[in-house]
Amino acid sequence: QKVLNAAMGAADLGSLDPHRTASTQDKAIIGWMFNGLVRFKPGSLNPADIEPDLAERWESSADKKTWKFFLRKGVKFHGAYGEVTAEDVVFSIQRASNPQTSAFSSDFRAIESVAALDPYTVEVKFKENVPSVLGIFTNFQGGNIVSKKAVEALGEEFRSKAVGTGPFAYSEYQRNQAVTLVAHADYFRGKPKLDKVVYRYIPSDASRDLAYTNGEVDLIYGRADQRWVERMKSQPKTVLQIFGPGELGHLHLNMTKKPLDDVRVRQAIAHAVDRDQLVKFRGASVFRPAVSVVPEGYLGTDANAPLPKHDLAKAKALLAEAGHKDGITIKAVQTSQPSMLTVMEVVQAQLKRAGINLVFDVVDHPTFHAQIRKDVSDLVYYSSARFPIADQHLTQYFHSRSIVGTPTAVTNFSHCKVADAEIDAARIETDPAKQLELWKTAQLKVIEAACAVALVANTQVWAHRDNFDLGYELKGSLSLGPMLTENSTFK
Amino acid sequence: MIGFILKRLLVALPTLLAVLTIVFLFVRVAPGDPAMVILGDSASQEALEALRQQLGLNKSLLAQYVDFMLMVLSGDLGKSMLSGRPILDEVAEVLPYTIELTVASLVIGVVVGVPLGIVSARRRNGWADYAARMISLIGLSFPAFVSAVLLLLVFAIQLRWFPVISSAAMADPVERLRSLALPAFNLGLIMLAYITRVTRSSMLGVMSEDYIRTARAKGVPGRMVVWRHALRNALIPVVTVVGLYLGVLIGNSVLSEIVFNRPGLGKLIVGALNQRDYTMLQGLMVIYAFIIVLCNLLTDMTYGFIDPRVKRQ
Amino acid sequence: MSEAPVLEVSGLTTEFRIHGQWHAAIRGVSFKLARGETLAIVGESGCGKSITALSVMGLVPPGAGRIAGGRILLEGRDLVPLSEPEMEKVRGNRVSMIFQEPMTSLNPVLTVGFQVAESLHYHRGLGRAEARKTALALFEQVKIPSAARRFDDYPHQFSGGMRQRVMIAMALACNPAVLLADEPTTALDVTIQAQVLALLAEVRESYGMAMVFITHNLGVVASIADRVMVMYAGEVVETAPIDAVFARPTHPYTEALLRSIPRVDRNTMELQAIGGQVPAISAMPSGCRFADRCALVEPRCRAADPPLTLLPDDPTHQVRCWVRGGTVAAEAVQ
Amino acid sequence: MTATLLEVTDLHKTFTVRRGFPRTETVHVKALAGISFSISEGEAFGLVGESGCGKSTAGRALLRLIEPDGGEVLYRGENFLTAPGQRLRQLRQKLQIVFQDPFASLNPRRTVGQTLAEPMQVHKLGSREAIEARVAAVLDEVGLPRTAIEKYPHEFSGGQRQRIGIARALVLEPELIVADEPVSALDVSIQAQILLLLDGLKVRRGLSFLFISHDLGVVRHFCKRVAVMYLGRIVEDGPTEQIFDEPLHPYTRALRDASPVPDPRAKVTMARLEGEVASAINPPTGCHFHPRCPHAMDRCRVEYPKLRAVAPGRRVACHLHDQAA
Amino acid sequence: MTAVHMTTRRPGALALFWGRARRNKATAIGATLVLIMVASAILAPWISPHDPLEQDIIARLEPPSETYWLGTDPYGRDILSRILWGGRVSLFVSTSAVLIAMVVGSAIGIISGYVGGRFDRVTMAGMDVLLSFPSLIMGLLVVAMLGPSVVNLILAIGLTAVAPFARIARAPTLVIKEREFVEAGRAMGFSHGRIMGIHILPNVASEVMVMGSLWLATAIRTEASLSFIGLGVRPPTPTWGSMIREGFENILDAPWLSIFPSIAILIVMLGLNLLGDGLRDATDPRLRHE
Ligand SMILES: Nc1ncnc2c1ncn2[C@@H]1O[C@H](COP(=O)(O)OP(=O)(O)OP(=O)(O)O)[C@@H](O)[C@H]1O
Ligand SMILES: Nc1ncnc2c1ncn2[C@@H]1O[C@H](COP(=O)(O)OP(=O)(O)OP(=O)(O)O)[C@@H](O)[C@H]1O
Ligand SMILES: [Mg+2]
Ligand SMILES: [Mg+2]
Ligand code: NI
Repeated sequence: QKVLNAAMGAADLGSLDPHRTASTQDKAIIGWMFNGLVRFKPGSLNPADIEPDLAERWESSADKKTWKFFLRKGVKFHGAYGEVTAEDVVFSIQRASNPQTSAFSSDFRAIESVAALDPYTVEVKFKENVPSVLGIFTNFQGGNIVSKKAVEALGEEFRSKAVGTGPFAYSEYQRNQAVTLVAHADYFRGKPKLDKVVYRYIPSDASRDLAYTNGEVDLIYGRADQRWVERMKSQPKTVLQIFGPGELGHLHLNMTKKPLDDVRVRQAIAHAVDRDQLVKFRGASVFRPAVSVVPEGYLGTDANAPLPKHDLAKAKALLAEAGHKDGITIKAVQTSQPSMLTVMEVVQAQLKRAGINLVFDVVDHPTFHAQIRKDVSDLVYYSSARFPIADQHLTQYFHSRSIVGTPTAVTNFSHCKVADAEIDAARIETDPAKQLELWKTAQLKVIEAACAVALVANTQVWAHRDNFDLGYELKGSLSLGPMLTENSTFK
Repeated sequence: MIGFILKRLLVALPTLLAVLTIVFLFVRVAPGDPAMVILGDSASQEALEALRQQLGLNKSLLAQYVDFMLMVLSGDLGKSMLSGRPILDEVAEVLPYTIELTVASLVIGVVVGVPLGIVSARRRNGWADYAARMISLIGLSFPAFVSAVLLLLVFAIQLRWFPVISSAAMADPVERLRSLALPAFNLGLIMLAYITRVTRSSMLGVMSEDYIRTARAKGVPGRMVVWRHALRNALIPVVTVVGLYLGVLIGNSVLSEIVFNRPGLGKLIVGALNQRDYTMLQGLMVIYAFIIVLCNLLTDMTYGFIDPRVKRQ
Repeated sequence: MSEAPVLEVSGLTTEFRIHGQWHAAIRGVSFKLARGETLAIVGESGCGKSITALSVMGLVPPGAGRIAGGRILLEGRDLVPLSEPEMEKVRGNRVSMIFQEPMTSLNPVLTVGFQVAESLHYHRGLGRAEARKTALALFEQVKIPSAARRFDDYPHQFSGGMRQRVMIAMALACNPAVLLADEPTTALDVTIQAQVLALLAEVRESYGMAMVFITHNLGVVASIADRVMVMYAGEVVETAPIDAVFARPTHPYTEALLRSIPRVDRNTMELQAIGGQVPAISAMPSGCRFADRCALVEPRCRAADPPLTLLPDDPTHQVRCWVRGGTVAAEAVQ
Repeated sequence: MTATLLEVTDLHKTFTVRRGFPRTETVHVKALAGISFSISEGEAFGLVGESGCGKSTAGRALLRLIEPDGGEVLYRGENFLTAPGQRLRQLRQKLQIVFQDPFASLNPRRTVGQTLAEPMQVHKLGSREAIEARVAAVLDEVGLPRTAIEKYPHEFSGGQRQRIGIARALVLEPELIVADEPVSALDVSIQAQILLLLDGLKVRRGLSFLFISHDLGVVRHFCKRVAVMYLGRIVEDGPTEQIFDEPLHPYTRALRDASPVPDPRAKVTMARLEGEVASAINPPTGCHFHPRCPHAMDRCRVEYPKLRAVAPGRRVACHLHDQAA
Repeated sequence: MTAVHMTTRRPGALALFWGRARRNKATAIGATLVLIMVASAILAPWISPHDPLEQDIIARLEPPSETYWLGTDPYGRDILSRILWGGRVSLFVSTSAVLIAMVVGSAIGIISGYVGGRFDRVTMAGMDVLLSFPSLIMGLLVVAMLGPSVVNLILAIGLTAVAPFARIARAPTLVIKEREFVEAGRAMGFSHGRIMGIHILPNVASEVMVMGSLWLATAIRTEASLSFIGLGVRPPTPTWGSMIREGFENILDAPWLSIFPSIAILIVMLGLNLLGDGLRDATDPRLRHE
């Protein structure tokens, strides 16, 4: 068997343009098609495991503000787009930094200039120190290298027919059905062992499972649910893959809205939530309670952060103290997407016990995204995985620059700005120990101000047939799905 | 005849325009937009604005409307905001699946439903009648998605006769039939239910008409009375129902497509809805309205074919 | 009358099921029809005229109705016990029927030509071309103008009178021995009615068949019939040659009927209405069924059912009446 | 001579119908091509003719149940056709209609009592008691039992339903009743009952009638004067007896001859009219009757004859009688 | 008896109609099924064994047991109680939608048919516009755009049914307005409103009602389908469709989740269809003489 049938739990492809899409469903497949200058070793999420990819080696100036990348020679783009040159890399980095063409421009904000020194050397200059320079040049999001010629030739079509250098190349797309990839024969690490990958979109969990059970797909996106995990474990000839990063869910409490402008009320909510129950609800093998407001295992996460404990009495007391003896009512815009909605239904029931009446305005997912960014919701449940450095998470959720409604807005739904100084300082701090300390303080401040209540983190769950071998041990994957490499094959 | 068809289409034009306007407005009042879908949730406001600009979403509503109408009137439905591909291409890709499914379920409905209805009418209150009515009641009572799930469980999982993913490529006829079977049967059951009951009641009505008595008075054998004299008259209301429920069928195919993982217009529109692909939504509604207009036209022409009274020189 | 009758109905009783019970719609109807003879059946709406004809045709709706007794001898053969396939061979062949509503009695989706040719196909086994030729000849015979051109028209393209001609052509196709005409002209205009009546008279002449003509228009009866049978509430109440009926209506019902018609050719002296209405078949009174509406009613009328008797002075005139009737029971004479 | 109650002058009505498939065509049916007649108080005026000649259209147009295209209808000298809303409602009480079909002319969902009381309630003619009393009286008058009040139309026979229809026309105390084939749907025996009832009303109440029928016998019995219509026009009118005994127009003669007479001896006289009624959609040129007329002359094919008086109270539209005038 | 009582009503056409309908066994079964389901929905607050919203995370996805007769859902909520409460929403939404469509649609149909002419053509063209949306698609669009709520669902489902009701009411109106009793009404000076409301409406009503009962089934199905696609009433409020949808996601682990609400829908649909058929047979004059 040389064809891999994979099934994703989404309705459709968003876009194959790596700089343009951040949708979960697209990350995995983009990971199979592109390379960065560097990459995480397949199966690993540890920044220490970053290894050369398109760049053979790199060097940086002493102040860490100037970096030189020396490209591997003879790397071919898919199709007839030729060899990767410094020009492509410069183009890619510039494209990723431009808000007109990229969703990730803010990651590259610190870049001052990019230049090709010769066809195989690229120089990047930074305005300031960046917490992890190699991080932004990994094969993830804006770090992916695209073909300049292809982008220019395909124009609008690039987003459905993207051209990269990865082991698999775009071949066909059927809307709402599947993307078909074929092996990139000239892949620089060697011709992939698989001939073809069909990446199907099957949004319904049941249908996807049925298709797997029926032998129509070999690799499926799983449901982060204990039942599912157990059923898959009991399925014959099936390998279950549970890996990082954990997507940490927060309840962002909008500090500009009554009664949430009172810190006691926010703390009451923090105490009313029962993480252990949530873990029980979804299953211990896939859900882990939050340890801090930054996901566990990130560089800079405070593993012993003083998150408020579940304590109904305290929650009620705090509410009473804030003058809400008879409880409060909070309105939240809520997506109808099942994985998020189900968690919130449990939270709703938990808050109820503390006298907090959470009212949902359930809308479909696009509406949800639009409305929470218009600052209309008192409380936003949001969960995500980012590049595993505390800075990303802290900046996007808790820095005043990211407050929704502002021009530079990202996802700061709570209007939190208690730790701006620490976050900014940590970013340009060159001493790792001090940097960790600053991040720790930032986390503490956010927790004290109760900008957000960290709930639980769910790991990624996939399953595949036991005769399928990824070619490495899968412990984590930034693309939230198993990486396919030239070595992935059926035994 | 061609003149007639053209005229009918011309008459349908205002309807189509009205549909378009309604859809246009509907789509725009909804919160959320395609930019967010395209860029993902960590996109900055800046990037979002930039993309909106590119997609033309920042223009005034009126300007967008005028642009849209002009485009449609020139026969172009524009490009999908999401994939950037022409909508007609996207539609053309899945249309065969939808047509295939609709026609197959229609054929199942007619081929099984009409004889069933006739038997039911002829053996009124006999066991065959009760059986046929039961079948049709079952067809009517199952919401399409419930029956779809049951069919999957039985025929795909237990018996393994048919695939769960019914999206075989158009090129492979055997696979195509295999993957068409379950969805077509699922929708066909609904169609069959309607057709059986209409055939039955219209047959009962026709059999008590004077001309049936005339035929029998002439000594026409019983079977010929039914097939030659009664059936064609009885088919007139059946055609009406088929025409009417073709719309329902097309609508219900959404469910079938979702459960059976089949490409088709329904899935396209649900996708467009979820991703706020405005142009796609508008284009699809035009296609839907157009299909319905065509269905009505076909129904009318079928009348003319069956009933000479309709067609007068 | 020496020749054997082509149609002889005796003691015909047809019943219908109403609320689970069988009620007689016609009871003990008997008549004979000689070759070339026209018998008119008259009577009020619902008295059983059509049912009589349908019983002869074997077209009483199965399930709802049944022939409960009597014999129907067509050219000496009893039709009552025949199976449906056997009956199909007789219908349209030896006995055929024309119905009242020319508008609804033709199949709207088949051409008139086909409908006429069809019975030739079934009964004579003619092929398509032959059947067409014969049918075309029939069209000409019933005086359909430009017959060849209109052969492939549909019924809706024909006027009422024209359609009735098609019906007649259809009935005549296989040269039947008996033609049953159930109010064939009631739905037509007077001028058209006159044309159709004349046509019927003509074809009867040329085909020599016997005809049962059902109507409630005594004027029409007068112009076409040889003999008249008056029915009331499912029973024959009087039967006589045409002249006798008009000259000497004997049953009080027949008499009243004749006096309730305003005439066009002279001033009616005084109209006489028959009060009351026909009893429903599920609520027939005992005794004489006309008793409730009869001016001459006597106690014995309600006590027992009067028999059909011959008038003492006229052996062709039968009446069912205690008061006016003869002394000899008609059944006994036969 | 009594006073003229209703005077109809030059009444026109053309229907426009769209028909056909796949190509629709618009056709104009000239149902009334200018008819004039008058009815005096207490008089029954007959209108006869073949099916589709426009008899019902005439009756309906003069009551404005369908709006006529032109002409004048003077009710006691007042133009009914131009009467404004309120006045029209008042006038309508005086002109009532009885229909042919006793099944279709009663609302199956309303009891007889409701049907009869409703017009009086609408016109606010008296208290509830008064209305009830009046309903009871009218029922007596048409010979229905009072228990009929609570029954629904389907519980009655055809003849009884026709009585209800007549009763409904009577409750508003009209002066003229348009009777559109009121007995055609009935059995002869019942027909006589209804005719006798109408006779009685005519005499007792002094009601006027426009009596539409295709049964010449019935018209002869009921009407003093009669007009014969052919394709939307009156071809002959005058006193009933004269017209039927001595028809002048060939069509009238044909009509009379085709009407069967319950007398076996009359059989021989039955003459036949060839051809069918022409269509009102495109009537023949000249005299509409000429294709069927045994006396047709060249002139008849081109010129429509005027309706002329040939004797006192008698008019005919036929070129044969032009000279006579 | 001299006093005349015009107000007392004898069992009239409607009573006869019901009588006829009752005689038919299937109709009676249909009516009983519908009644039982409606009653249990109405009585849900009193008869449901648990709070439909009460979560018991420990007892999630339990198969039917003594405590939870029909098992529990992924939140440990009692399925039986949710079916009972869900019936309230599902039936309320569909009934209100059909009622609205019935009233609006028949009004449009009757007026349009009665007035006729250009008005009729324009109104019917408007109805054609509505009919140009496949009903489920229309529902999808409306709900997705306005947001899923009980009111919007009612609106969406109602909107899809207006045109069919207008048509069903218009057809007999065209026939009835030609009936002579309508003309008689005009001859007696009745207003158009009176003729439409008192004389035409009751004669159209039975057909509209038959259609209503059958359309109710369609509405329930549409509601369920919309919920199935995820456009139903907002959680945690249960509806049958959303329960099936939730169940569908767990169909391999806990099939009872979707089976039981499916059965609930099935029973109502069966009942409504039997009832509707019975009513149709009872109103079809051609089938009356059995
Ligand atoms: N299918 C039936 N079921 C029950 N009763 C029936 C049926 N057909 C006819 N009848 C009854 O039989 C009786 C005779 O009906 P028939 O049709 O012979 O009357 P008719 O004399 O032809 O009347 P008309 O002049 O109205 O045609 C009527 O009382 C009628 O009610
Ligand atoms: N509403 C209408 N629309 C179109 N044509 C009509 C309409 N009503 C009547 N006609 C036509 O007008 C002509 C006269 O019709 P009308 O009903 O007045 O005839 P009639 O003399 O009463 O006939 P009958 O004896 O059959 O009742 C016919 O050709 C008829 O088809
Ligand atoms: Mg009859
Ligand atoms: Mg008329
Ligand atoms: Ni999202």
